[in-house]
Amino acid sequence: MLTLESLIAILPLIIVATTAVVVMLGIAWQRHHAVTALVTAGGLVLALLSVPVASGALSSPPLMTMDGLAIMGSVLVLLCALVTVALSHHYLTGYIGPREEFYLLLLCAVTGALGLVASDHLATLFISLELLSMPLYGMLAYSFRAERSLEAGIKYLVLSAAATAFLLFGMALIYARTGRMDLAGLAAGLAATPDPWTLAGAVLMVVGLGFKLSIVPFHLWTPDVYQGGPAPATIFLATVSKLAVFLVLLRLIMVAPIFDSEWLRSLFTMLALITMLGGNLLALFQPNLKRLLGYSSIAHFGYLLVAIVVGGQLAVETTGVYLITYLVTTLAAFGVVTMVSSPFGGEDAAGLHHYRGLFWRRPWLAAVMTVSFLSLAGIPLTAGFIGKFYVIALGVSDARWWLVGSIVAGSAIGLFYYLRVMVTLYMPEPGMRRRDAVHDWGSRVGGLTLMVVAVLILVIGVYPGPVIDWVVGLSGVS
Amino acid sequence: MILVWLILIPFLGGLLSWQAERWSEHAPRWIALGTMLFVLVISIFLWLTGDFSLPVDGNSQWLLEWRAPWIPRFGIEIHLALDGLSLILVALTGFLGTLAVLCSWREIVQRVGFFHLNLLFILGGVVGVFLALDLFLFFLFWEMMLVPMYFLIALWGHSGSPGQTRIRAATRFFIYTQASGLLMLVAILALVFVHFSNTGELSFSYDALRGTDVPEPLAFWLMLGFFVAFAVKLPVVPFHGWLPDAHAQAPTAGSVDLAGILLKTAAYGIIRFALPLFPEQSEAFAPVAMTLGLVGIIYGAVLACGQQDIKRLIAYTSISHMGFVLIALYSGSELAIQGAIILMVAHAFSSAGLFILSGQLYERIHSRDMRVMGGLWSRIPVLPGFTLCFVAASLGMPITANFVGEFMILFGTFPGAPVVVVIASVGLVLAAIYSLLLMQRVHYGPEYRTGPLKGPDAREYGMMLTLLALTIAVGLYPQPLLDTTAAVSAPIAELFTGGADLAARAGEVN
Amino acid sequence: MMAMAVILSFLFPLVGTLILAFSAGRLGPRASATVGVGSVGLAALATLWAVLTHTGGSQGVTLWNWISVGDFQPTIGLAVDGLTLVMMSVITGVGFLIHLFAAWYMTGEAGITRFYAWMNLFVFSMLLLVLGDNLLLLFLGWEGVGLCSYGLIGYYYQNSANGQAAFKAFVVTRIGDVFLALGLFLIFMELGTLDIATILARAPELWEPGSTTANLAALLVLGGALGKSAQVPLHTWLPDAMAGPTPVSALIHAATMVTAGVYLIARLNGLFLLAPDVMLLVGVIGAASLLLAAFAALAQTDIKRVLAYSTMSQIGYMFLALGVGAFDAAIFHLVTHAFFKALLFLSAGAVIISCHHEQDMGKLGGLWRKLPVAYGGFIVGGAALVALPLVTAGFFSKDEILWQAMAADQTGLLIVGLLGAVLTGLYTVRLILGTFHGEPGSDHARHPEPGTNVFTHHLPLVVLAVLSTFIGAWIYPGLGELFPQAPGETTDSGHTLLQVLAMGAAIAGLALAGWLFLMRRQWLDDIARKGAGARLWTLWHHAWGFDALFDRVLVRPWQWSVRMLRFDFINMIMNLPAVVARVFNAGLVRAQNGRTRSYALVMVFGATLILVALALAPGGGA
Amino acid sequence: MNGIPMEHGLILASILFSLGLAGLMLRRSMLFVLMSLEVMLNSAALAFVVGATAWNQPDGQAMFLLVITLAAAEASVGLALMIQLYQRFRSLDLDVASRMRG
Repeated sequence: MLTLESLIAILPLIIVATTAVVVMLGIAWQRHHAVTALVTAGGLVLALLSVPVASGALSSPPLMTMDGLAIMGSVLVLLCALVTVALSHHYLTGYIGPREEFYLLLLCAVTGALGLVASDHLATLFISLELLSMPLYGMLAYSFRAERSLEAGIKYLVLSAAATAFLLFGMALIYARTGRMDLAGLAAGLAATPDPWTLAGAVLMVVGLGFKLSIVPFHLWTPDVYQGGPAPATIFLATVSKLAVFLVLLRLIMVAPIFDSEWLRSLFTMLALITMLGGNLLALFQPNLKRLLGYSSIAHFGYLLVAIVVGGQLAVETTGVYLITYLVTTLAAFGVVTMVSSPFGGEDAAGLHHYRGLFWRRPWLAAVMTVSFLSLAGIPLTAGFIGKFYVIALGVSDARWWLVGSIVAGSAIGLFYYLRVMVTLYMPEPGMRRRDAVHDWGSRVGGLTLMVVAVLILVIGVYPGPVIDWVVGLSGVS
Repeated sequence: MILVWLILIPFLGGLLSWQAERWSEHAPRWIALGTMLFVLVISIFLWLTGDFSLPVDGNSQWLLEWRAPWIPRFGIEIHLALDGLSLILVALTGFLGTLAVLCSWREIVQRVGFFHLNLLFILGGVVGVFLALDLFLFFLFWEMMLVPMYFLIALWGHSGSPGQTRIRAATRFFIYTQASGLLMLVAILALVFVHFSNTGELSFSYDALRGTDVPEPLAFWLMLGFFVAFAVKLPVVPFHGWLPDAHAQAPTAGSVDLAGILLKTAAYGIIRFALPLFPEQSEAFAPVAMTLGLVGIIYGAVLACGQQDIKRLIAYTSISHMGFVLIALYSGSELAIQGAIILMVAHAFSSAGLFILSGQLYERIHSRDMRVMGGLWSRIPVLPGFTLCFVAASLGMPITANFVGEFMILFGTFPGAPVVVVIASVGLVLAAIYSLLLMQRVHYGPEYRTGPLKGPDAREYGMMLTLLALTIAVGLYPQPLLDTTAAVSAPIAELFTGGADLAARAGEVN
Repeated sequence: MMAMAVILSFLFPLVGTLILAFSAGRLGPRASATVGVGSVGLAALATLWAVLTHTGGSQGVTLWNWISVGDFQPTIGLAVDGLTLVMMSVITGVGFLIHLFAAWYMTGEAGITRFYAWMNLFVFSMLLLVLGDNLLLLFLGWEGVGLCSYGLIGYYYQNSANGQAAFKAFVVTRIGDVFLALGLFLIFMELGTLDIATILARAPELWEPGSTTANLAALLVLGGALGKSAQVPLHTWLPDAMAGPTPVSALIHAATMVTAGVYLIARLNGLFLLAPDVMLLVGVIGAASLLLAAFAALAQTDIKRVLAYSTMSQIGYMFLALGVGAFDAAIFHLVTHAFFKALLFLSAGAVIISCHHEQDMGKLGGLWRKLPVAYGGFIVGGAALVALPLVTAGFFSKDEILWQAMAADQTGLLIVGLLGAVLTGLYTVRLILGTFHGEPGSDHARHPEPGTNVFTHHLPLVVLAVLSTFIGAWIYPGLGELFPQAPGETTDSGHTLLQVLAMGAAIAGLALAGWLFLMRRQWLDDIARKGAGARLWTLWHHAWGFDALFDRVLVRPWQWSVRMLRFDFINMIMNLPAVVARVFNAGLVRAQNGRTRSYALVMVFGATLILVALALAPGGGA
Repeated sequence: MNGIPMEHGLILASILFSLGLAGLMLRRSMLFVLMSLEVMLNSAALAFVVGATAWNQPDGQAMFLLVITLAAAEASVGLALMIQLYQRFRSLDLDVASRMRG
């Protein structure tokens, strides 16, 4: 039963939702960009602060659970959202048109993400997922006057709705066969013999979730949407959305018995293989930074799928650590793109030529970019390496040599384009038209946040102990 | 703690010289020079004060050791240790680092601070490789030095032949080493997990993992994982593809570091890790490794003869020389392993000398193409003489250290594998051919263009003279080096003979 | 005392080298010459001191331990016995005279400092070669002289041909050196030492005479000796090596370095005695080289090449002597040969400089009045070369060799030796007639500028001329007690007959030559100009076509493989993954066509594929 | 219960779903695409209802309501974007919005 006690468990969600309402009312009352951003950030911080309270709650509301995984997910979602807000503020300052609604959409999406990581039931899973996706359509198409933004929004809408349909149909099949919709009970009605219908349902759900995670072959939307969407929306899509969906997929695998099938495991192995290689191969000669990051994120979730294949305690730990490293890295990379793009309206500065010789103009910004790309490539002393280390360790510990082999191959391919970008930053100045960050970028909120993130990449890379301990503490799944 | 400083000093020096560019153009150079000299002085001090006799039972084999917990979740420690071998290689790093700074004094005029940052970071990483004893830490340094090296080649390199840009060379270098490095990481992790399942203790410590009992087919694959990583860096044919481009297109300092030190990290890795961790598998693998070594000797030599780019030629000779080292390491003979260490040092000197010389030539005639050289003997004072000396060293002329190294290797290997030595000896003839070809094409023959060119200044002269003096000193009296590393190579050699004893005993039982 | 003298003897040239090398052109030509000649002169004096203080037997001095790893303990140590002293005397004595002559010869050449630096370094290396008490140190000197030879042959570096000649000399001898190195490896593995005295003591204990190991070891060492001493089949470099300045040819390619192989075999006599088959092979190779080179010498037009083939032929005699176990005879001939061949070369050098670097016999001629000193040198040297009985040094040493061959019952070798003597007479007379008599072939020969410097030009020639007479044979101390008993020491039957035969051969050669070249000149030229005669002449001129053979069998395949491999096919194979990645990239990017509908299509296709796989999976996938 | 086996209902739903998919893939007009999506979502909703009937539970019916809500929301956002599409390209053809590729 829903009690007050159990509401405390979802306190962060409630706070974020309330903030959304406050922001909406604020907009209706009087538009003010800075205040809106401040309120949004305040709400998120408050939600973050309430997480310890929530984790202390004795019981969860029905259909939801507040276990370690959920707490980890909530914290990461909120942190990413905070960074996104900081960067959005920077980005939207130069935007012509209504700016405040962006925060509203963002808050709604965060609410969805918080619900998703805590969902324990197909209904909440579905609702939260949609709550996460719907505002994203709006965010992606936010600067709809720019052709590409609109195109991104439409593409994401159509394909995401199709994916939702797959997910729903899968759920329906499972429900029809088992009569249960809570994750733990999905197998209760199942006869001893395995049932192709339920497996088919599971597969359809995997397709639906795989789409959100841009698993090959459901990845095609990724580069277009990454490229077209305004940078903050892309950041949100790349971090919060993916992280929440991945956690729910992990939860499904860990908790729902029907997902504990050898055939599904080999399916995931297969998907992981083609995702790692496909993502990296696609990115090889990509001249557009945002598309490139899109392809790179495909590959990264390919690596992460190893955790899904292997399962178990270490897999949860790996997921946690890897997600953290992936998030800080992605935030930094996109943050730089935002910094360079933001002072100008119109399309984002994503072409690689804008970044040529960045180091000689904005050394610190280029340094942040370098660090984040090193991290993406998994070079030691950056967070990315710790993540990659975990994934390989996981693969090795379970003797999944094929996966390990393709991680190695994927990393090797990946290096090619990461290095290509990195060296561009240091090339001599070209005569080409290019865009540049504002001069005082480092003293602004977005800039400072970016620096913090970059430092975080290095700190996690050099001294990952605390992060690992935190994740280990939370990686128990109820 | 001194070990930590040995690693930290280059890194701090690098950061300092990066920022020092604001003060003056020369400030980074002086800071970098001071840093490397400091490292050199520390290591020489350690050498002079150290005791390198074979450890008595119960004593540690390490001269210095330092450890601190790092990532307790996986039992990863910051574990540094120094023995004779590491010490010599660290000293070599300090020395060649100094040379690298000196030889770029004129060559690098743009972004001086950032250049020295990269240079010193490479050297710091290399020192880390030589000192790290925790396998995770070792891997970390192993990979870390790639990044600055990449920048060094990609940003300050020379463009190569058409279609072979310096960035491509740098990328290829990076991908080769990184991919093979990841294979090593996989092997390390597998070893760790096997150890974990055997003992329940998660540890990356060298000492702990050394005695791990790995089930058979897996052990062989793990050994192979280590071997491939080192084989790429050494390099062993067919993994040599990165080397000619990287060497040829790197700035002189980069070439010096690559040939002089980075290649040695591979040999060091084999001695320190691949052999002791998997002695039986390595012994079983020895024929293959030796064959690869032979292929490298011959193939590298033949290709060296076909090059028109002087630095590519030198690069291919490195492949040939490292073939000897590989043979020695898998020979299971103390003499050969000692010889390999001497050859590593010797090759560092001679190839550094040749690379610096070709850098100096480049500064004078702005080309690396030997077709536009010829007859330089009469145009440049002094340098041709030095070239001849280093060419002689490279072909293994007695009096030079290379001779001592190569011949100790061959002497040591001969009893165990006479056929290998016979074929490797062909390499001695080929060495003469490629070395003299270089001399022939560059300095002999009619003058391609006329007009005298500037002779070496005091800096260039000093560098050459120091290198030459060291080459000859080691060639005539290598004993100090040998004494320092004896305690390292003797146990390595025993790893193999131990297996032979076992086999012999098994034969008796049967 | 003696140790000090010995050390000084090789220290002087070393110091000379260092001074010259690091002067970096600051020394003038005179100063360079002074340093270069002076250091060798001092070395000669030191050697003299050593000879005088030598008390017999073998004395050693160890400077320091070179390498010490386990059993591998080569030292930088010197061992001095009679053989060493004889060699040292030749090296420093003849070497000094040649250096002195070079001061005249090289006047006005560019890079004189470099010349003397190399020459001094050569003397140093050669001394180390003969002084080393272990094979590794010997090898050090062995390679060192090779390098100096390389540097000096290529002295006139601006002409590519000279560079090629130097290159060829180095590489061909290096092939021999590798055999020697392998021999060293084998000896060390079997005997556990490289110390020469220990080897000679241990080898008979551990090896059966005629055993495979002994044969193999001797064979490998022989390989080294063949390369250095220009014996068949590793001889092709020597004629080309004449590209160097003539004093170099005199010192390195006549008197000292090329005889290092003889020294090596004589030094390791005990090893070879354990391998009778190899001993025979040594003799046969000597005989073959002797004949082959003698014929080749007949058909040369370049005076230096005649002398080069003559050198090879004379070293063939030495090898022949070694092959029959007459080590002392071999060394004896080595010494006398050093005297008279140095004389011949220096005289040739005098002619060449006087005639402005003209060394083609066809363009010389009629010089005997204008260049009396050189002519005298040629006459005396030539007489010694053909072993003119009783008055020349060459007679005594060659006679000794032939006698030993006879005493060893090697009739075949004896006959070859006698035949060689006849041929020697032929080509020597041809050389002298072609150079000094007849009509001058060019303006250079018509107006030569004779050397006038008494000290640097006349003195070396005269001293060497004196040494080429019986006096040279007389001062040779005889090293019989150092070596195992030679076959000729046990018997004396037939010695007189042999001496008569030898004299007969020499005189027959001279007579035949006189008859052919003075009386039948026209007839001879006609034969050589057409048909089989011409072909034979060409064949001899190219020394039986060894160069062409090696060119076909070794050089061209090598160059072909270098060309083939130049693009590094293994690397290309290793690049395949990159190509594959590129192909996949192209394919995958094609799918990113930007159309929502086709994205949906791919997605559905993927999902269908998975569902089909599920349906096909055994047991419905569970 | 009412004689219709669950499988039949599921098959019907599957057919509807496939029809929707086909429409998604084949139609160019965004309006028809949105309609196809609607069909797909509704087929899933139908499957839920079939399940709920079979198990005699209210859960499936509740899901049906959620799906309907979602479909409505989806359609509204979709139609809004469609208007923008038309304003920009003067066309409802989805294929014109394919500037980003590669």
